[in-house]
Amino acid sequence: MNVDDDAPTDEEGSEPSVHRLLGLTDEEYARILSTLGRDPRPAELAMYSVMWSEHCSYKSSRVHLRRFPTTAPWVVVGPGENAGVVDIGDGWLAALRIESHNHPSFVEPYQGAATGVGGILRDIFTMGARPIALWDSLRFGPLDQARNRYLFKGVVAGIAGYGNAVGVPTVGGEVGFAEHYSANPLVNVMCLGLLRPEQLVLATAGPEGTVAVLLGAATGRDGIGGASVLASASFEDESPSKRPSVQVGDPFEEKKLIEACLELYERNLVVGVQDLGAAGLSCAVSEPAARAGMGMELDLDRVHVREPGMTAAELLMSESQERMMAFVHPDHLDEVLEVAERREILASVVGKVISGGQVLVSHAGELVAEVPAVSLTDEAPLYERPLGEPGWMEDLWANTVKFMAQPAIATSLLQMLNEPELGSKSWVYEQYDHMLFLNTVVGPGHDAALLRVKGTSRGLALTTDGNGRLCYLDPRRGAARLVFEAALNVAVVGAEPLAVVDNLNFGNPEKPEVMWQFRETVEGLAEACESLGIPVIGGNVSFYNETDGLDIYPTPVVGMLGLVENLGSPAPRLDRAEEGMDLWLIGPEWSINLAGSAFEKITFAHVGGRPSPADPTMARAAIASARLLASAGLPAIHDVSTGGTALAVAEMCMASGVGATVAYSDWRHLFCEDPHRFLVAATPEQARTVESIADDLGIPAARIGSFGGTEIAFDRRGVKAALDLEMATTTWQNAVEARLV
Amino acid sequence: MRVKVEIVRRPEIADPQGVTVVRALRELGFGEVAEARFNRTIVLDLHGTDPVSAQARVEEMCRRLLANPVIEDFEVQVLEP
Amino acid sequence: MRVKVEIVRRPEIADPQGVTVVRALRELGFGEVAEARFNRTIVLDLHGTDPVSAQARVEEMCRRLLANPVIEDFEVQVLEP
Amino acid sequence: MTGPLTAPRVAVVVFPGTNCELDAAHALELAGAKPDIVWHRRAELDDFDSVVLPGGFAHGDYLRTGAIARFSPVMGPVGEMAAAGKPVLGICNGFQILCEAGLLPGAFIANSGLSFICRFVEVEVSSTASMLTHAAAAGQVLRLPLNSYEGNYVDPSLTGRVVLRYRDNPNGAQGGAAAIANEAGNVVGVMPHPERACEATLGSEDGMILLRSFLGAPRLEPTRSR
Ligand SMILES: Nc1ncnc2c1ncn2[C@@H]1O[C@H](COP(=O)(O)OP(=O)(O)O)[C@@H](O)[C@H]1O
Ligand SMILES: [Mg+2]
Repeated sequence: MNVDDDAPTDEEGSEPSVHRLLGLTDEEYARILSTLGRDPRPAELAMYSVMWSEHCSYKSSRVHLRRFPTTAPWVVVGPGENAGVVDIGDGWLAALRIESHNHPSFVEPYQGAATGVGGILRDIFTMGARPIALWDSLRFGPLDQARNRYLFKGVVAGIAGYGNAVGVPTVGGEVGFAEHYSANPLVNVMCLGLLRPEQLVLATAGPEGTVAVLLGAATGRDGIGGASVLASASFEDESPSKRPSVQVGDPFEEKKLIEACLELYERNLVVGVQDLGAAGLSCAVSEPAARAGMGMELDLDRVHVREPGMTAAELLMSESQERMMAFVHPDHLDEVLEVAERREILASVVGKVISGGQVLVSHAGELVAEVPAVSLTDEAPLYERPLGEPGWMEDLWANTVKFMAQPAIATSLLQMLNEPELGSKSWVYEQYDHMLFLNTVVGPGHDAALLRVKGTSRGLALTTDGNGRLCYLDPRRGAARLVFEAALNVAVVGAEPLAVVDNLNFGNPEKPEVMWQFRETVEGLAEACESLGIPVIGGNVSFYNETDGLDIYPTPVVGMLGLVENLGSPAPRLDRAEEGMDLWLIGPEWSINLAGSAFEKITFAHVGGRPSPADPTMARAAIASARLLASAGLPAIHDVSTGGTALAVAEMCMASGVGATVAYSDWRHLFCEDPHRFLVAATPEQARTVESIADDLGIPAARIGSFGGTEIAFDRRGVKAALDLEMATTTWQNAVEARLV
Repeated sequence: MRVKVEIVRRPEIADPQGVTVVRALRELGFGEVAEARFNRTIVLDLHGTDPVSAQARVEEMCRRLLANPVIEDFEVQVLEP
Repeated sequence: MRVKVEIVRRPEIADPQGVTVVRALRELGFGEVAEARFNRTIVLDLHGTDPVSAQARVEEMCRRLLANPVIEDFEVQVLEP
Repeated sequence: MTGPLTAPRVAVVVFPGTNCELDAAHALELAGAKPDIVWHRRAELDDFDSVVLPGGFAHGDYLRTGAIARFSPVMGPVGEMAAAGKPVLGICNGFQILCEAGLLPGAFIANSGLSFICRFVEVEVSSTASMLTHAAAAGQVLRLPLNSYEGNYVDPSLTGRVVLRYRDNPNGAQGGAAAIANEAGNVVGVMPHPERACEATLGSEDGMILLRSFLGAPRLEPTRSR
């Protein structure tokens, strides 16, 4: 949607229909009128429309996000900046952030995902950190539909194409499939960076006289009417005016930009930095100015452009990728320009910081915008949208499966291994460079990735967890369980959970049921984080994930960073179980609740009932015991999650190439996904260690079987259900890949 | 029947590859290069068909698989019988 | 001056993309497709030059940078003044 | 950087878009060398005993992988070192650059499966007559990470000496070639990443055999490369 600079003049004011086309409501437009005391000029309206979009202003979510715990002694920067930063000791800080690029990836999967990677990287190196790892969390519709296969392949290729070329390893991820994501895939990407404390840079404009230098790619008509505006509209709207001009990622430019920016920080040549993402230049001048309590002059004629004839509004809204705004003391300007030239990137001095708090934009020699910086940012609208529990929750909870007889366990397990949701994701992660930088001690294919921090004895663990089905059945319980699961996932590679970032993917916030799901989710996440003493240091909200009125499952994704202080003995890995080892189950007493389980979904096509709540006391005990067992040198530890104990055992067996026999009393125990449980492979000599650690922490530990043979077998009082390991492995290995050819 | 398909990225869509190649050509002394855009061509050999239906079929292939309508346009040209 | 360069992989060199597309097209019901070869075209815009020297200069660009003689041939076509 | 006084001085060249330079330097140092990271605009490498072109995406791999990088000023001295019989190693993208520069025969096209491949592969030492492999045993099997989209080697001239061969050709490379040497054996290109396999915690130490070989290689007779 191009805003025509010539159409409404100052005197006549803008046509109300223009503001609606730009996604502003009549109330919001009235608010602009009263802020300015006059009709907005077109360029001003463009700036308000992008800055006040849901995507940039968080206007529907902000009141709820305040609920999160955000402080801890190790938090250096909490939510609000481009990324959260925590102190990991030995003179290092870690920066972490997660972002969604759902809508652009639906429009063009390769470029949508690629530019999502580019965007999250900029959030990290804007803070002064070198990005060292990426992680992706993806959701698609079922692979039996050609369109979903196209989206899935395109997104994975886009992440690979950008991440590999820019030179940041993608060390893991998760992929889920459900009908609800058919017309609305989710593409969430997390990035981790490392920095020295003195390199920390904030997105502030600095004092009066600081110059604004635009670095990187030339500005074109990319994404105008794209991410920020489009993110507030639904996919079904195919009117040409809303069709975005797809942004194309350029990982080569980004790589040069990373190296240039890191050199600027190292040499202390910048006061502050802001990346250009959604809302482009509008955001890059107003946010840093507002943070600094200053104003800004911006001369659009000095912006280096890709196409001639762009209007002021287009220049202000453009979402061209691979651009950064550096705020530089005039004395350092020459050095900054020299770095840019040597690194082979373009640089233009486009503005300077002024006192008084106004953003003044000129174009073609004329003043085209004059607005208070804070009116675009801190004073953006804030909504307390109506919310209400959906009428169908009670019905959903009552809708449970009545099992008449015990199902065939081996057949059910094989059926589960054959589902893309549970099958091997090696087709995905073998397309990602996951080894660059020589830090990846535990890579994709495990519960969490574990990266060493070279020059120290430390390690960082990374994971995400999301489960839309569970959160649909009970958003609060589901969300809390995700936090505990993510914490347990970093614990099984020996790490102490340190910080959370969250990506909240939801439907239309104007529907009270969706807002209720959202509020419940935030409550669940907050309660769980509080009970573990883990701060939320950043996140992202993606609303309007609906198509034709159908909302996606409420899908919070929890990203967790964990710290290992002493990377001593080899970290536990799924593939280190061996013939003769015992199989232990650590966790609360068996449960038979199958609500929301993969078993019910896959074998009965059923989604209903109410999932069990988390138990914070058990959660803490499970997390602490997993971590202690990992540092005690237990070879293989694996949490029980989607698919239950049966699947978790099978995963250890397939990875290690050895069978196992597991004793059980009630078949439902094998498929139940209740939280805070994990499996351990231990030599008979390690039995004492397992028992005493579990004992000390007050968590039950039971030896439920042993490894050996060529079958995955489940034994109930001598009656055995067995699945051939090789058949299981082949099935699991092909579950995704074979559906794509 | 030989058919040539030219797939052209729409002009408003950025072409980073082109930008990089312009820079490289200029450094090699080809200062006259103002712009470069990368496209793809696909040469298809088809069994037993006539020019008219070949044209239609290949256009259909473009719409269904060969071109990405979000960012590309295409042109089909029947080369020889 | 607009000049079009077509870079053609020599026939004896494999074209994995072509092979894959033939398979995909056949699966979509385009059974008539016997072969597909992918080439690249580069459209260059040159400042102030004439057709004859443009042709020569772009051929020179191809020899030096745009084509790899080990596996590729090229064809230069001056499109418009 | 530390190392014994006699540690060979290795130039590790960085082009815009290169990304494995720190990894290569790290591993070379573990192997006993004194690596220095060198920007591609540098026009002499007089201080160095050998040179490594590390992996990555020089110039974004735009146009063709390695195509633009071969014109960098540093490629002058790299060519001189190659002609003088000094060890020259290209890893992954570095290998592609050596081919484009004509210091090794052949070229690269997309993997036969049209996917990027990042995983450990097994290669067999098929010739020890190269700087990279002279310290290994013929027939020895090494586990190294592969990490490339255009790893599919083609050589119409059939002149390259295959010194490492994939056991289970993952990308369609002609003759299963994973590493190629010139006639004199001092210029070597290797598609998998030996520098990623130099520590047990990272899954393999087999790369160390190759890097040590590269560093300890005696000076060979000057090459007659094309
Ligand atoms: N999109 C992806 N990118 C990279 N790795 C992935 C991706 N999806 C899954 N993986 C890897 O495959 C493994 C199995 O995935 P998943 O079943 O989701 O694990 P979990 O049950 O621990 O959540 C993960 O450990 C992860 O590292
Ligand atoms: Mg897990």
